[in-house]
Amino acid sequence: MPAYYLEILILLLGFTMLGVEAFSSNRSRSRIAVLGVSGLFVVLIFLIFTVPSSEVPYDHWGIYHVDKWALFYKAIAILTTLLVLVLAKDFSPVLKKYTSQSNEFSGIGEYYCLPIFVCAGLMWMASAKDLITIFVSLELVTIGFYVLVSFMRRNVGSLEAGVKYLVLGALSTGFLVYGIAWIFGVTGQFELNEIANVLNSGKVERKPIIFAFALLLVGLGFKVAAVPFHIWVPDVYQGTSMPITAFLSVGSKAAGFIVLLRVIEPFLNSSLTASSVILILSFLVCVTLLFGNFVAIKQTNVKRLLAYSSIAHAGFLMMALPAMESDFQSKLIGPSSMESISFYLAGYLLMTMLCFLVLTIVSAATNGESIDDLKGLGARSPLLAFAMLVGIASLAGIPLTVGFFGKFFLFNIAIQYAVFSGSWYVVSFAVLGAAAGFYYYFKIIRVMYWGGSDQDSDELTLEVNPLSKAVIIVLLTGVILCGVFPSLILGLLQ
Amino acid sequence: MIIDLIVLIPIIAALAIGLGAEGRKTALGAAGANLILGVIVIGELMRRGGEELIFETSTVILENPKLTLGFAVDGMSGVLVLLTVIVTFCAVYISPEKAPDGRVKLYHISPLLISAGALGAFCSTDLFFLFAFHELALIPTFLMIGIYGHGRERLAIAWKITIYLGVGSLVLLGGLIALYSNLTSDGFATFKIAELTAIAETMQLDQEVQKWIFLPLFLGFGILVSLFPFHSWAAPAYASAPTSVAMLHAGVLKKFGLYGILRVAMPMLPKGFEAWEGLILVLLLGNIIYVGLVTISQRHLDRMLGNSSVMHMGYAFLGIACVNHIGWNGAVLMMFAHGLSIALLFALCGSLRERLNTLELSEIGGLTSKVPFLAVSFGFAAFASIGLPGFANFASEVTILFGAFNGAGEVGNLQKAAILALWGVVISAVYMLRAYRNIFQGDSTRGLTLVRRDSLNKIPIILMIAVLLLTGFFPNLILSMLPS
Amino acid sequence: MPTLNEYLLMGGLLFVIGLCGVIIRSNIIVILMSLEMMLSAANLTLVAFWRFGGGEGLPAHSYNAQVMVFFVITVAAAEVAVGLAIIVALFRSRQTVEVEELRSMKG
Amino acid sequence: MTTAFIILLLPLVAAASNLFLLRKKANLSAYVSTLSAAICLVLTLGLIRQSDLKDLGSFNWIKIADFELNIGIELQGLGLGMILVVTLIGFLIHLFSLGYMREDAGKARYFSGLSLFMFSMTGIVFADNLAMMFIFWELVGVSSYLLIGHWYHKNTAAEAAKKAFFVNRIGDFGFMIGILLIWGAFGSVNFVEIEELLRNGKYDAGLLNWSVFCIFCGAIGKSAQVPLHVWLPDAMEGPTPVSALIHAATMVAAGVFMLTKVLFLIQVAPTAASVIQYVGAITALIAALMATQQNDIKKILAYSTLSQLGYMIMAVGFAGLWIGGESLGESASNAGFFHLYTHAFFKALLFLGSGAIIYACHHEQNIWKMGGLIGPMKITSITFLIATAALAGIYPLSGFYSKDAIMTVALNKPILLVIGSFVAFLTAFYMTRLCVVVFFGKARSWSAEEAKEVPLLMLVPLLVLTIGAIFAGQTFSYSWFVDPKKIPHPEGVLPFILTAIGVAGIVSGFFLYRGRDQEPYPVQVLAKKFYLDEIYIILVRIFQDAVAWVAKQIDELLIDKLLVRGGARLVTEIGSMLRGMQSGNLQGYAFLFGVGVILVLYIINAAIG
Repeated sequence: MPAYYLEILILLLGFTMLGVEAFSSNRSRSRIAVLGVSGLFVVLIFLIFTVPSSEVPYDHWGIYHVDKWALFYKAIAILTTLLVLVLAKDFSPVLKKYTSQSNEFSGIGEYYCLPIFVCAGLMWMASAKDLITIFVSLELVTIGFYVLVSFMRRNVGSLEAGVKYLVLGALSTGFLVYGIAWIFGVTGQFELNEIANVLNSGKVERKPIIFAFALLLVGLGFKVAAVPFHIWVPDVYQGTSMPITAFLSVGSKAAGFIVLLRVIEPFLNSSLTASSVILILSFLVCVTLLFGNFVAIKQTNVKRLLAYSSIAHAGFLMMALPAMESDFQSKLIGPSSMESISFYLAGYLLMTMLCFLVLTIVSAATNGESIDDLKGLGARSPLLAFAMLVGIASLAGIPLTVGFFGKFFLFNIAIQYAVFSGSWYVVSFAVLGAAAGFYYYFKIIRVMYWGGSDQDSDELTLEVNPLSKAVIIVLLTGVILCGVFPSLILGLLQ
Repeated sequence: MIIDLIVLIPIIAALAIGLGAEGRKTALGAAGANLILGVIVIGELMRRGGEELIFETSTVILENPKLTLGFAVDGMSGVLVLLTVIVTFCAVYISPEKAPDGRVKLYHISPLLISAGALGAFCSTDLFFLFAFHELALIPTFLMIGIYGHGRERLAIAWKITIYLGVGSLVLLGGLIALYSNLTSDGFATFKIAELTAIAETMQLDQEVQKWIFLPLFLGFGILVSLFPFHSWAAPAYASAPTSVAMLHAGVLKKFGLYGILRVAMPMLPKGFEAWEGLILVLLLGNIIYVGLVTISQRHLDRMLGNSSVMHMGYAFLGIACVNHIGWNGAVLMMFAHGLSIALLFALCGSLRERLNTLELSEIGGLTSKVPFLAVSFGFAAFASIGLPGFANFASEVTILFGAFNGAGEVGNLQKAAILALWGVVISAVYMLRAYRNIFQGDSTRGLTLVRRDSLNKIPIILMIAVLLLTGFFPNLILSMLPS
Repeated sequence: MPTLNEYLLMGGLLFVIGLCGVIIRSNIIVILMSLEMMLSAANLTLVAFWRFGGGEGLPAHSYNAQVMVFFVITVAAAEVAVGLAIIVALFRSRQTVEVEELRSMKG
Repeated sequence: MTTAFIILLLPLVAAASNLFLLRKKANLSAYVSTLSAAICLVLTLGLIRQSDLKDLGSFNWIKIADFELNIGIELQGLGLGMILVVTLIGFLIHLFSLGYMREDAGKARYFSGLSLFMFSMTGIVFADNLAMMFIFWELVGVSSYLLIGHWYHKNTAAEAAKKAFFVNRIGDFGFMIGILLIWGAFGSVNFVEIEELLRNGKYDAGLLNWSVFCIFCGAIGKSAQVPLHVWLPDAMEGPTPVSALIHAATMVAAGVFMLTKVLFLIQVAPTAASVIQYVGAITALIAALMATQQNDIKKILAYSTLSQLGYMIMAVGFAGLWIGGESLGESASNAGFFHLYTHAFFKALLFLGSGAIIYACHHEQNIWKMGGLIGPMKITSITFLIATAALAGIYPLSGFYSKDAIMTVALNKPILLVIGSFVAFLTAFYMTRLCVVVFFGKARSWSAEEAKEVPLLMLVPLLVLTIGAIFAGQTFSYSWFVDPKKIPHPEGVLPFILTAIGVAGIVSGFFLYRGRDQEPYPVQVLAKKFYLDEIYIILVRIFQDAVAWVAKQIDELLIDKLLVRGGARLVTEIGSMLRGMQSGNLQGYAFLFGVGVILVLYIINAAIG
């Protein structure tokens, strides 16, 4: 079976769900989520048996690549979407409040279907090695998200987030397209491999190509939430519904990174552009680390805090980008930049989803999103609190969780690269950022276990449905297990 | 296998408590089992001499760089394992059934996890897990100090220790990465301590390289040991922490940094140490003299003990700075002795706290007649702490000092530092005896009511005193296990 | 006949005007229009590059550029469709389309 | 286990069992301790009669490769005399304590401390190396601390104990440095080995002088020499038998004994040796001066002890003097030790006598509240007077011989001879003052009126010690451990002059104080001990407490507040500042986005250059 059937399957799944939503009775509509989850699960199993190959569906037009990275990121996309659907199911009470007027289930169906289409876009992004396909798949994802972000149409925050995301997203698209135009103008190519050839041929002028690259970087920086193009992240994360926040922070970011990795590779390995690219990437890393971590300190809204944390994580991930130059990669000891970033993103999926799952359940029960709403969770629901504890610890990079291994690999690269190139300032920003990270992550831990004897919160018992419980336990185990045996993930990449 | 068991038992017990097992009994059972296993391990080490690793297990979890999850002990780690199991047992024994707010689980899980972290760190044969296990203690410590700590500032203190230690670990992590990535042979990198040491010996890195790898390693480990001037987290944290955590942290966990320096930094980067020797001597004197003076002017018993534990770390650093086996073995003995004595002091301090409303030295007085057992054991602990003969602390201090002067025909920097460090002996006598005199001697007429009068948990206190005396009279019991 | 440079200048100008529009105007609909202008600017640049391909030291042409342009137009249309829907929803709940009113989240 | 080890360890066992097992059985504990002291005495007597005193046993305490510290036993020469003094007087004091402490609440603790002291003191005498000596050196300090602070509920006692410990620690600080210097230079701490090495090799004279000086610091502390003498008078807060044993006869003399042990080092360190002489002489002088104005019977005796210790130290210091290529070494140290030996008897007797008096006078210690005690307490008074005479150096009592021996040595430095003679006068003077006030005249308080002779149990030690005080100076009493020819004997007119000085002191004291009811000639500066205690308190305030306070402020303000919290604050502030960027306004966001683009373009352009 050709790999692109996976995307087609996903699309079919999406259409099926739309059909079911449109033509079935109210009761069965509530099962859409289950249908989506199981469908995605099936596709995931197909994916496992797909072998990477260098074959492309059309000759001379590299619109679709199925290398191991593509498959890995496709898996991340599917898994993320699957988990988002689980979250969405838990979140449905809140969603109902902000969408429906009279009919109980009207208008919720799309909430389960749209992520499926976005998922198809994410999967396509993983395979795209051509600026046109990159652009199209990216837009498929982005436009899907425009709708999802502003889905709670009776909630002002959601709409505000939607508008902000729309305007800034379109703005970044503008830069992306303009950059692509310039790249085409300078190199005459859209395909990344060909662009690499042109760059190395020496026939290209330096200034315009760098100008074009910078514009491209702006567009992609927006996707991965690199400062200063992160500006949408806090508001959108905060305003939109919990499952979509999770989706944005994991799925969108992972796909953004694979695209970013693919795009910058030719530019990093050309002597023409390498030095500028490294410099600008290092700069972005530093400001991203600084901004993400420092601003997170004062946050009181969990989602907003996680938004900044997501920016900070982007910073950590980007540490491995300047080190992508092949001169260094051959000397690097330990996992390569690609491997490390991919590992980190997979781990990030596990831990972030774990946190959001807990947060969704809690916020559905308490109807609040401030950190204080987690107060006494340790007493109210030890399982949820422990899951959150592990998730947060992993985000903070405490050893024996997957997050630590991720940070470890990235620091490994950053430090060796600093030795190689002397860019110690990046490492020091990272240390500073990680240290600040301890503060805001532990703030959440603190709230959960402090004040367990609080009378008000004792009365609120939390019901966790079996599916969520199972997923929580799976994710929890995953975070810890991969934190001890990283080869569980790394093995997929090597 | 037995070592794996030692590391796993506390974790399993913690899990069991989390899933609903009875708090204190389970913890005590686990700690007791570990105590027995620890003694068995020590027995085996004594029989074999402790030069090589025994009971080794390993699972390779990553190929390149080679990461191995595995445990083993040699003499040095054996001593620290023994320390850990003893202090854990005592700390768990001393903890009451229920936390002050009535919660059970967290209160008993945390000490177990701290203990497991320390044990894992001491027994890991792999640098990576040596680091990783130590961090296991971070969250329990944070929670315990923050929730059950004493004093109004406990929250700020919990933050301080967490972030401080977090930063320390990050610096350390940087150093570790720089270390292993420089110690490669044929593109093969490993984290296994034994292999790294072997490579380091054959490779002989340049002085300049060693110098710059040594610095983050030393600072990272140093921050965890409260090396001057990175000590300001320690005293308030210990003063504020609940008794069991103070015992475990000050007694056991803090030794991790020293262990790391002895295990990693010194054997692998000898020239790195040489490059920084002057600085290190100044810093360790900062610990002894400067922090010693700070200790003198403390007005609260708990603060004073916290500072004193910072101060005594200076001697361990001095032992390390000797760069010979006399000093190093002295330092290991020091870790053991100090670990027990400070744990003992904190245990007693905790009992005092339970019985009084205040620990302000000027408000307490003449308690001997009211709590005679406490008075006598505090006397023992104080004597141990200020290094009187008969206690292991004295043996270790003497060994360290002799190590510093070993073969010194003239008085060099190290010797000068050792002489100044010796003044610390006077300083520690000053604050310890002042405190003892204030608390237990003199007028008992000052209006002070005992809040509680129920009987003490005597067993752990007696156990710790007995071990201190035993190893003080026969330091060779410990020293014979260490490499020479 | 205009040179490539003039086209590029024109494209750049349009792009900047669009950007300025996004930054300065506070009516969301106008912002949306400005965004469309930016995309058009990119399209113009793209087409110009294609048209002059092979000449003026540029690489030889490729029809891919036209494909790209069509995609851009399509995407722009989709964006506007979704955007307007959001704006309508916003207007229904807020009775305004001024972005200055949307400041409930910050910091 | 050798006999010597039994002698060493038996008291420790007794101490431990008293403390841990017999806390509630006070009487039993007293008997256990006394019995252990008795057994030790018997075993010692047996041991010192042996001709062969080699291989007394050794215990390896610390071993790291070649580095070894041993608990080894060496017993020869002066050590034999010392061990007899320790066990004999120790036993007598146990005996006396049975009576004196009969009704004390902390009896078990007291006897435990006493046994611990016996253990430690025996260890010092037995030590065959400096490290071992240091160990027991510290331990006597501990037992002294425990015993001085026996009545811990008294603030003065608690303070005195603390002070004694601190001051001794300061001395020990020096001692340890000396030991370390020796270890660094020789690679050994064993007395025999060092002597051997010293004989065979050349060593840096400067270093040796420093190390001897540092070792001497130990003696300054323990033997309470100026400037570390301040603890001894305060130590009289302890029970009187303790004062007799520890603070008169044995422990404080350990400094002298230690110096005789390192004689071979002093011989090659002349500069340090002259420091030792002068320190001894000055101590002897100012202590004697202070003694003349004290009113507390035990304080007078304490200052007297100080003064006599000064004598001994001075004598031993002469070991570093070389006259015509000949070292004064052995005769000087023998002279010092000889005085230690005789002094142990008569000073212990004086203290026990004072103890008996205090006991009889219901714990009254002020001599001006006693008086006429010779009436009711005949035996005590007579033994006390004999001891006084011995201390004053009256022929043919023991003090006469030993003091003359020291003066003979001091002949080599006239100034020290003059000081020594003046001290001899003062000694006779203040002891006479004491005796006149206490024993003669009329009772000046109800406690003195009601005084009656102490029980037999307490009298026996007095009597035994009296025998010692009388005969310890005779050849037969010491010839078994030291060659009488190697003790300097005065020649010519010296003995007569010294006797005359002693008599002059007695006569003047008798006539000045006869029939007085209060101090007739108050000299504030002496009564206040030259204000040294006050000065020390100020010094401690400045150099310790004030500096510590400053350190604490630095710690709290600079390191903690400014650097640590300030750093955290800075991060938070930066965070808040950056937070301002997130204004919530979409136009602002777009603007920032544009600025970001320009920034990126600028940087990337700058990289091209």
